[in-house]
Amino acid sequence: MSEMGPVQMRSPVLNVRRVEAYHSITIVAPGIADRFRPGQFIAVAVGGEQSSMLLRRPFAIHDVKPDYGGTVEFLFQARGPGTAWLAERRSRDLVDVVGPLGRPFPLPRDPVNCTLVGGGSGAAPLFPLAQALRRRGCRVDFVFGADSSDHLFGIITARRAAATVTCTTEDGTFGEHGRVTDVFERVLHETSADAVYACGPMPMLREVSASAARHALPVQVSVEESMACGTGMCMSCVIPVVGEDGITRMVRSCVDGPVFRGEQVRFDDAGTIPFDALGAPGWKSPDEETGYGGSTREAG
Amino acid sequence: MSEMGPVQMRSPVLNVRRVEAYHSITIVAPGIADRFRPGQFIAVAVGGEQSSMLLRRPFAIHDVKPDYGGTVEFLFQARGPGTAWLAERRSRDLVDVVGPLGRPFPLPRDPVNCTLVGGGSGAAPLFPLAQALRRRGCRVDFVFGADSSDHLFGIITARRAAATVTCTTEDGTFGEHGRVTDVFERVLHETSADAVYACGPMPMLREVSASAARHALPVQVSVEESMACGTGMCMSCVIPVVGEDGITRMVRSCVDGPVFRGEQVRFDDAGTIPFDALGAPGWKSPDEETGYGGSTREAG
Amino acid sequence: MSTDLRTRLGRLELANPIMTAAGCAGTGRELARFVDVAQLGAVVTKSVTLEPRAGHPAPRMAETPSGMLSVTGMQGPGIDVLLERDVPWLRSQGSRAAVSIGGGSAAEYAELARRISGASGVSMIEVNLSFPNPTGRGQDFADDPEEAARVVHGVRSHARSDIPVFAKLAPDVRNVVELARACVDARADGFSLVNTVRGMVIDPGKLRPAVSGGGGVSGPAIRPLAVACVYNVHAALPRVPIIGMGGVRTGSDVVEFLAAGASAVAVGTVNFADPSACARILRELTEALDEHGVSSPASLVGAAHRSARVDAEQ
Amino acid sequence: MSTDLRTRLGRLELANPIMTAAGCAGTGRELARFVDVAQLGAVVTKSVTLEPRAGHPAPRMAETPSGMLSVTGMQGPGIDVLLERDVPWLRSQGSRAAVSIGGGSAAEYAELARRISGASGVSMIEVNLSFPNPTGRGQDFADDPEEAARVVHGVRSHARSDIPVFAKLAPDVRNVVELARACVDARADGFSLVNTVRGMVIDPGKLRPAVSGGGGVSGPAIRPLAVACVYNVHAALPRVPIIGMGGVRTGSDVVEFLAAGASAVAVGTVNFADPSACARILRELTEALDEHGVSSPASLVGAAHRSARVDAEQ
Ligand SMILES: Cc1cc2nc3c(=O)[nH]c(=O)nc-3n(C[C@H](O)[C@H](O)[C@H](O)COP(=O)(O)OP(=O)(O)OC[C@H]3O[C@@H](n4cnc5c(N)ncnc54)[C@H](O)[C@@H]3O)c2cc1C
Ligand SMILES: Cc1cc2nc3c(=O)[nH]c(=O)nc-3n(C[C@H](O)[C@H](O)[C@H](O)COP(=O)(O)OP(=O)(O)OC[C@H]3O[C@@H](n4cnc5c(N)ncnc54)[C@H](O)[C@@H]3O)c2cc1C
Ligand SMILES: Cc1cc2nc3c(=O)[nH]c(=O)nc-3n(C[C@H](O)[C@H](O)[C@H](O)COP(=O)(O)O)c2cc1C
Ligand SMILES: Cc1cc2nc3c(=O)[nH]c(=O)nc-3n(C[C@H](O)[C@H](O)[C@H](O)COP(=O)(O)O)c2cc1C
Ligand code: FES
Ligand code: FES
Repeated sequence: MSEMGPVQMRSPVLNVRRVEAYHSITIVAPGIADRFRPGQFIAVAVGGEQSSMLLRRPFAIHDVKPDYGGTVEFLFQARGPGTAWLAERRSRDLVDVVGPLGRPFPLPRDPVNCTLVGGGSGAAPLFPLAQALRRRGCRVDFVFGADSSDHLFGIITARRAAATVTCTTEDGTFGEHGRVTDVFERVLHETSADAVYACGPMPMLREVSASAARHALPVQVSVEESMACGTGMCMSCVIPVVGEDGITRMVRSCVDGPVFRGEQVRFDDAGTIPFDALGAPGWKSPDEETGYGGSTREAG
Repeated sequence: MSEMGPVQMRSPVLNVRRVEAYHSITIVAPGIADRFRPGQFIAVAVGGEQSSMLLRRPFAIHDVKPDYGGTVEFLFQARGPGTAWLAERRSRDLVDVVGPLGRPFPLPRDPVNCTLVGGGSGAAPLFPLAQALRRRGCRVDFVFGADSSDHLFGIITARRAAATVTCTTEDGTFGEHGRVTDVFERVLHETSADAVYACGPMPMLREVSASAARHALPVQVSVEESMACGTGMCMSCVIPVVGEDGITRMVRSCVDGPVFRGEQVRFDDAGTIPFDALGAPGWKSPDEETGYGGSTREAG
Repeated sequence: MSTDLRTRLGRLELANPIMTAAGCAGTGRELARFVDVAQLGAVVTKSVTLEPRAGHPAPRMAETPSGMLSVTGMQGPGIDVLLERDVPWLRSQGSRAAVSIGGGSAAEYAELARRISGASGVSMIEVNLSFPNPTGRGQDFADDPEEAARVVHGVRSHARSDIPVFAKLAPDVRNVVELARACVDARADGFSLVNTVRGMVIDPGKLRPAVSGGGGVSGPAIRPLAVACVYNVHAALPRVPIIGMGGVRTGSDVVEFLAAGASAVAVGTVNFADPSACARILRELTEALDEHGVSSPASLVGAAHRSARVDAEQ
Repeated sequence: MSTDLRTRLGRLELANPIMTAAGCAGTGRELARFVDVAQLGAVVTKSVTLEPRAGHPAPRMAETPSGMLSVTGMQGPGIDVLLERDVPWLRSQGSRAAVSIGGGSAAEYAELARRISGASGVSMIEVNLSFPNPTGRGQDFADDPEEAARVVHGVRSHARSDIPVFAKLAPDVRNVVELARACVDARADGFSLVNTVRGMVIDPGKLRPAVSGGGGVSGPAIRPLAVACVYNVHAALPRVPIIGMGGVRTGSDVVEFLAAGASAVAVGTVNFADPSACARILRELTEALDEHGVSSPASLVGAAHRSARVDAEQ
C-alpha cells in the first residue's frame, strides 16, 4: 500500500450539473485530490451495491479544488446504462470511487510553448494540465474539436488559461468547420509550439502524433482504451507500444498509460497483436488454436 | 387482458415512513386501488432497471385511499437487499409495481362475528379486511402477535375498527406474554366468533386452523410462500391443498391463494409432495431420478 | 420504414420472432392478463409428460445475481389435459401453440408426439432433452448425443409431418455443436437454444441448499452462454433454424440473438420480472430494426458471422 | 469468540481461506496498492506459459449481467521471468505464492512444473486445464478426462513432492465429477473450481462479437454454477481439498462455498469491481463465523452436505 498510490473511498456528491451535452459531477474526495496529477483518472462504481453492472467506469479528472478538504470534478456524456445512472446522482449521494489512477502527463522542465489538443470529452483532462504548465511558466494554446457546439465546453475558462483557443466543429456550429487535425499544424506554426499534448479518439491521436513527428515535436497522448478494472489487474486494456529498446509490447493503458509518448504508440496496429510484438504468435512460440466445436474461453 | 385483472405500472412514491420496526410506503396507483379487494397483494420490482435482483417482492396491500385517483400502502420489514432498497425510496421516486394479485379473502354474506389473527407483518392485510367486514355489519375482533412491541403496528387504528384488540409479544414487551395461539381460543369464546381470518407464519396458521376446526368455525388463512413471479407463470409457490373432490393438488399460492380455506391446506406436508398428491411419484407414474454425477436442473 | 416482422422457422411462419419460453408463461392464460397472446410469434407451453406430475417440493426457486435458480420438477397436468384444455384455449385466442414435451424414455417422447399429432392446433413440438435419462450414461438425454438423437428420431417419426420438431439443448454439455449435429442427423427441424444451466444456491444462514438438489439457472446471467451456443451451432449448421433464448430482456438482446444466428427468440425468466415484457420487447425490436435500417428481422439473422468473415478477409 | 482462520489444503497451511484467483490480481503488486497481500491466504499468479505471450488483441472484455466476458489469451512474461521477478516479490512481501500454469501439451505443463520446482518460493501449482488442446478431441484439455489426467499426471510427476498440485476445472463440461475423478486418479492433490464459462457477447449496434471468438464469463453471474460444481465434486470426493471460486463478492458468499465443500475460496472478478474486496471479505467472513458460532472456517466445510443428510434421514 504505497504512500502515494490510489485510494478507494465512498465519496459524497457535492454537485451535479449540466455542461452543454455533458454532465459534471463534483465529489468530495480529499485523498484523491491530494494525490492527483494532471492526466490521471478515477474509476467509479455504478448502479449501487446490488447492481448488475460489475465494472467501474473510468473518467478523466477535470478539476480538483481544496474545498471540503479536497474535491474532484469529472465530466461525462450519458452513453450507456452506467453513465445514465451517474447522471441521476444528486448531491449527498455516495459514490464508490478509486483514484487517482494511471500515468500523468509528464511536465516539461523548462517554460516552453505547449499546444493542447482535445477531442470531445477528451478536452477534460487538459484543463488541469494547462494550469500545471502555466505554473511552470509555459505558454498554453488550446485546440478543441467536437461534433457540434454543444460538445465543446469550458471555452471561457480555456480563454483565461491559454494564449489562444482554436475550436473546430464537424457541423460548423462553432469555430471553424472541420476537424482539429485540419487546424492543428497551423496552430503549431502560429504559436511556435515546442511540445504537444493530446487527448481524444484514437484516429485523432494518430494524426496529431504524426503531425508532431513531422515537426519533430515531442507529443504526449492520452488514450481511451476500454477498461475493466483501471488498476492493472485484468490485462484488458492493452495497446501495442514500442519500448525504449525498440521492442513492441502489449502494455496496459490503465497503469502504463493512459498517457504515452505519441511516437511510441502503434496506432495503426491498435486492436491487433502486431506480428513483431513480444510474445506474439510466431514471435517465438506459436499460439496454436483448434477450431473444434466452438468458442474459446479465457484460458489464461 | 381481462377487465379486472392485475395491472402493471410505474407508480410514484407518495411517502415513505417508519412504523415501529417496519417501513410503510404509499404509492399512487389508481388502477390497483380501484381493483383491490382485501387479502390481495402487489409485486414490486426492486433495484432499478440495471438491478441484479430480477424477482419482484410480494407485499400485502395494507390500505387503499381515493387520494390522487387512488393510493396503495404496504408495510414491510427491511430483511434482505430488496427490502433494503425499498426502504431507501423517497417520495416522487418511481416504483414498478404489479397488482392487485391473488385471491382475496371471501366475505361472509351475513353480519357475523369475525376474529382476525395476525402474526408480525401478517397483520397488514387484516386492516382493509376489517373495514370491509364492518361495512357488512360484522363484528371484528383482532388478535395480534409479534416477537416484541416494535413489531406490532396500527394498534390505535385497530381499536377504532374492532370490538376488541388482543396483543401478545414473545418477549412480553407489550400485551400478553406469549404467542397468539395462547390467547386465540379464549378470544374465540369471549367474542362468540363465527368466522376466523388469519395471516402470518405457517406454524401460526396451522395452529389457528386446527383450533378453528376444533370449534367448527370456518377459517380463511393467507399464506406466505416464497414467490418468483406472483402472477402464476413460474410454478414456484406451490403448497399441497385438498380440493373439494378430496384430491390433494400442488397449487400456486400466488393465483390460487394466497388466501385458502384453513382446513384445505396440508400444513404438515408443506415443503413436501405428499404421496397422495395428484401426480406425486408413485401416485401414477414414478418420478425416476438417477444420481449420476451431480445436481439436476430444471428440466420441465 | 415499414417493418415486416414475419418470421420463418423452416416451414413454419410466425407473425413475429417473439415467443415465450417453455415453463415461463404458464398455460398462456396467466401471461394473457398482461400481454395480448395473439400478438406473439408463438406461445410454448410448459414441458408436458404423459401423466400428470406433482413436481418438486417447495422451495423451488432462489434468486441469483441477474438470474434465478429453479426446479419445478415438471409439474403439469399431463398431455391429455393439455391437448383438451390449454391448446384449444390458446387457439381460441388466435395464438400459435407450441408444445414442449419431456419423458423418461425415447418411447414416452414418441408417444407424446403421437398424441399431439392426433389432436389439432399444435404448430410445433419442442423436445426438451434436459430430462433425466434413467438408463443412459449421461444424466440427462442431452448429455449424450446418441441418446438425444434416439429421442429426436422417435419424436420425428411419430409426429405429423407438417409439425416441425425442434430439439431443445442446454449449454452445459461437453460440446453443443456435436450434440446439435446428432439431432439434425436424427431429423430435427430446428433448435431451441438454450435450456437452463445446472447450478446451486446454498442458504448462508441455514447452511443448506436453498433448492434441494440444485436446479437450473436462467435469466440475463446466462445470456452470454446462450449467445455462444447459438453462434456456434449456427456456424456449424447455418441452414437449421434456431430459436434463441436465455436472459432476453430487451429489444437489443433480441438483436444480439438474431445476429448470433437465431431466427426467433423466446422470453423466459424476464416474464416473471416484467409480465408485460413480451409486448415491450416487440416494440423495442421494431425500433431497433429501424435504427439498423432493415425492414425485417430475417435481415439480421447471422449478421455477426458475416461481419466476422469480413474482418477475417481484411 | 476468538476465531482461528488457519486453513488446511491438504498438507498446505494458509493463514486464512481467502486467496486471489489466477489472472485477477495482476502480479500481486497491483492488488497490493489496495490490500495487504501478506494478509491473504495466498496469491495465485496469472497462468504462465513457457515463453512470453502477447495474448489476444483488444477488445478483450465486455460487461455482462452481473459478470464479464474476457479473454486475455494468456498474455504473460513466461515462466522464467515469473520465477525471477514476481514470485520473489510476493515472498518479499510475506505473501504465499501459488503459480498457475498453462501449456499446449502435457510435456509443456510438465516442464513448467520442473522449472517451478527448481526455483524456490512457490507454495502450490495450479494446473489450468482450460487451455486449448491442439491434439485432443476436446477443445480444451479439460473437455476430455483422459487428456486432463495426462496433464495432471505429468505435472505431479515433475513437481517437487512438497508442492501440492491443484487441478483447475470449468463448469461447462459434460460431467465435472467424472473429470475430477480422472484428475485424482492422476494424483491431483486438490481442485480449483471453477474457471470461467464459455460465452459470447454481440455488440447490438455493430452486429459483431464484442470480443472476437467469444471468451470466458466470470463474476457473480456464474456463482450458482460454481457452487454446484464444488458441491458435486465434494460429494463424490469428500477428502480432496477444494478451492472454490466464481463470483465471490462477500463474506456470505464464502460461507456458501465452504458449506458446499470448499476449504478455501479465491476472489477473482470482484477484485476488478472493488480492489479492496479481499480485505473486506476477510472481515465479513470473520463476522459470519461469529454469527454461526463457530471458531474456524473448517467447521463449515461441507456443512450443506450434512444438513442434506439430516433431511434425508428424517
Ligand atoms: C482513461 C479513460 C478516461 C475517460 N474519461 C472520460 C471522460 O472524462 N468523460 C467521458 O465522458 N468519458 C470518458 N471515458 C469514457 C467513459 O469511461 C465511458 O464513456 C463509460 O465507461 C461508458 O459507460 P456506460 O455504462 O455509459 O456505457 P456502456 O457502453 O454500457 O459500458 C459498458 C462497458 O464498456 C466500457 N466502456 C464503454 N465505452 C467506453 C469508452 N469509451 N472507454 C472506456 N470504456 C468504455 C465501460 O467502462 C463498461 O465497462 C474515459 C475512458 C477512459 C478509458
Ligand atoms: C403474498 C405475500 C405477501 C407478503 N406481504 C408482506 C408484507 O406485507 N410485509 C412484509 O414485510 N413482508 C411481506 N411478505 C414477505 C416479503 O415478500 C419478503 O420479506 C421480501 O420478499 C424479502 O425480500 P428481500 O429482498 O428483502 O429478501 P431476500 O431474502 O434477499 O429475497 C430473496 C428472494 O426470496 C424471496 N423471499 C424472501 N423472503 C420471503 C418471504 N418471507 N416470502 C416470500 N418471498 C420471500 C424474495 O421475494 C426474493 O425473491 C409477503 C410475502 C408474500 C408471499
Ligand atoms: C480477466 C481474467 C483473467 C483470468 N485469467 C486466468 C488465468 O490466467 N488462469 C486461470 O486459471 N484462470 C483465469 N481466470 C479465471 C479466474 O481465475 C476464475 O477462475 C474465474 O474468473 C471465476 O472466478 P470469478 O468469478 O471470481 O472471477 C481469469 C478470469 C478473468 C476474469
Ligand atoms: C421456472 C422455469 C420453468 C421452466 N420450465 C421449462 C420447461 O418446462 N421446459 C423447458 O424446456 N424449459 C423450461 N425452462 C427453461 C426456459 O424455457 C428457458 O429455456 C431458460 O429459462 C432460459 O431462458 P430465460 O433465461 O429467458 O429464462 C424453465 C425455466 C424456468 C425459469
Ligand atoms: S483495465 Fe484492467 S489492466 Fe487495465
Ligand atoms: S410465484 Fe410464480 S407461480 Fe406463484
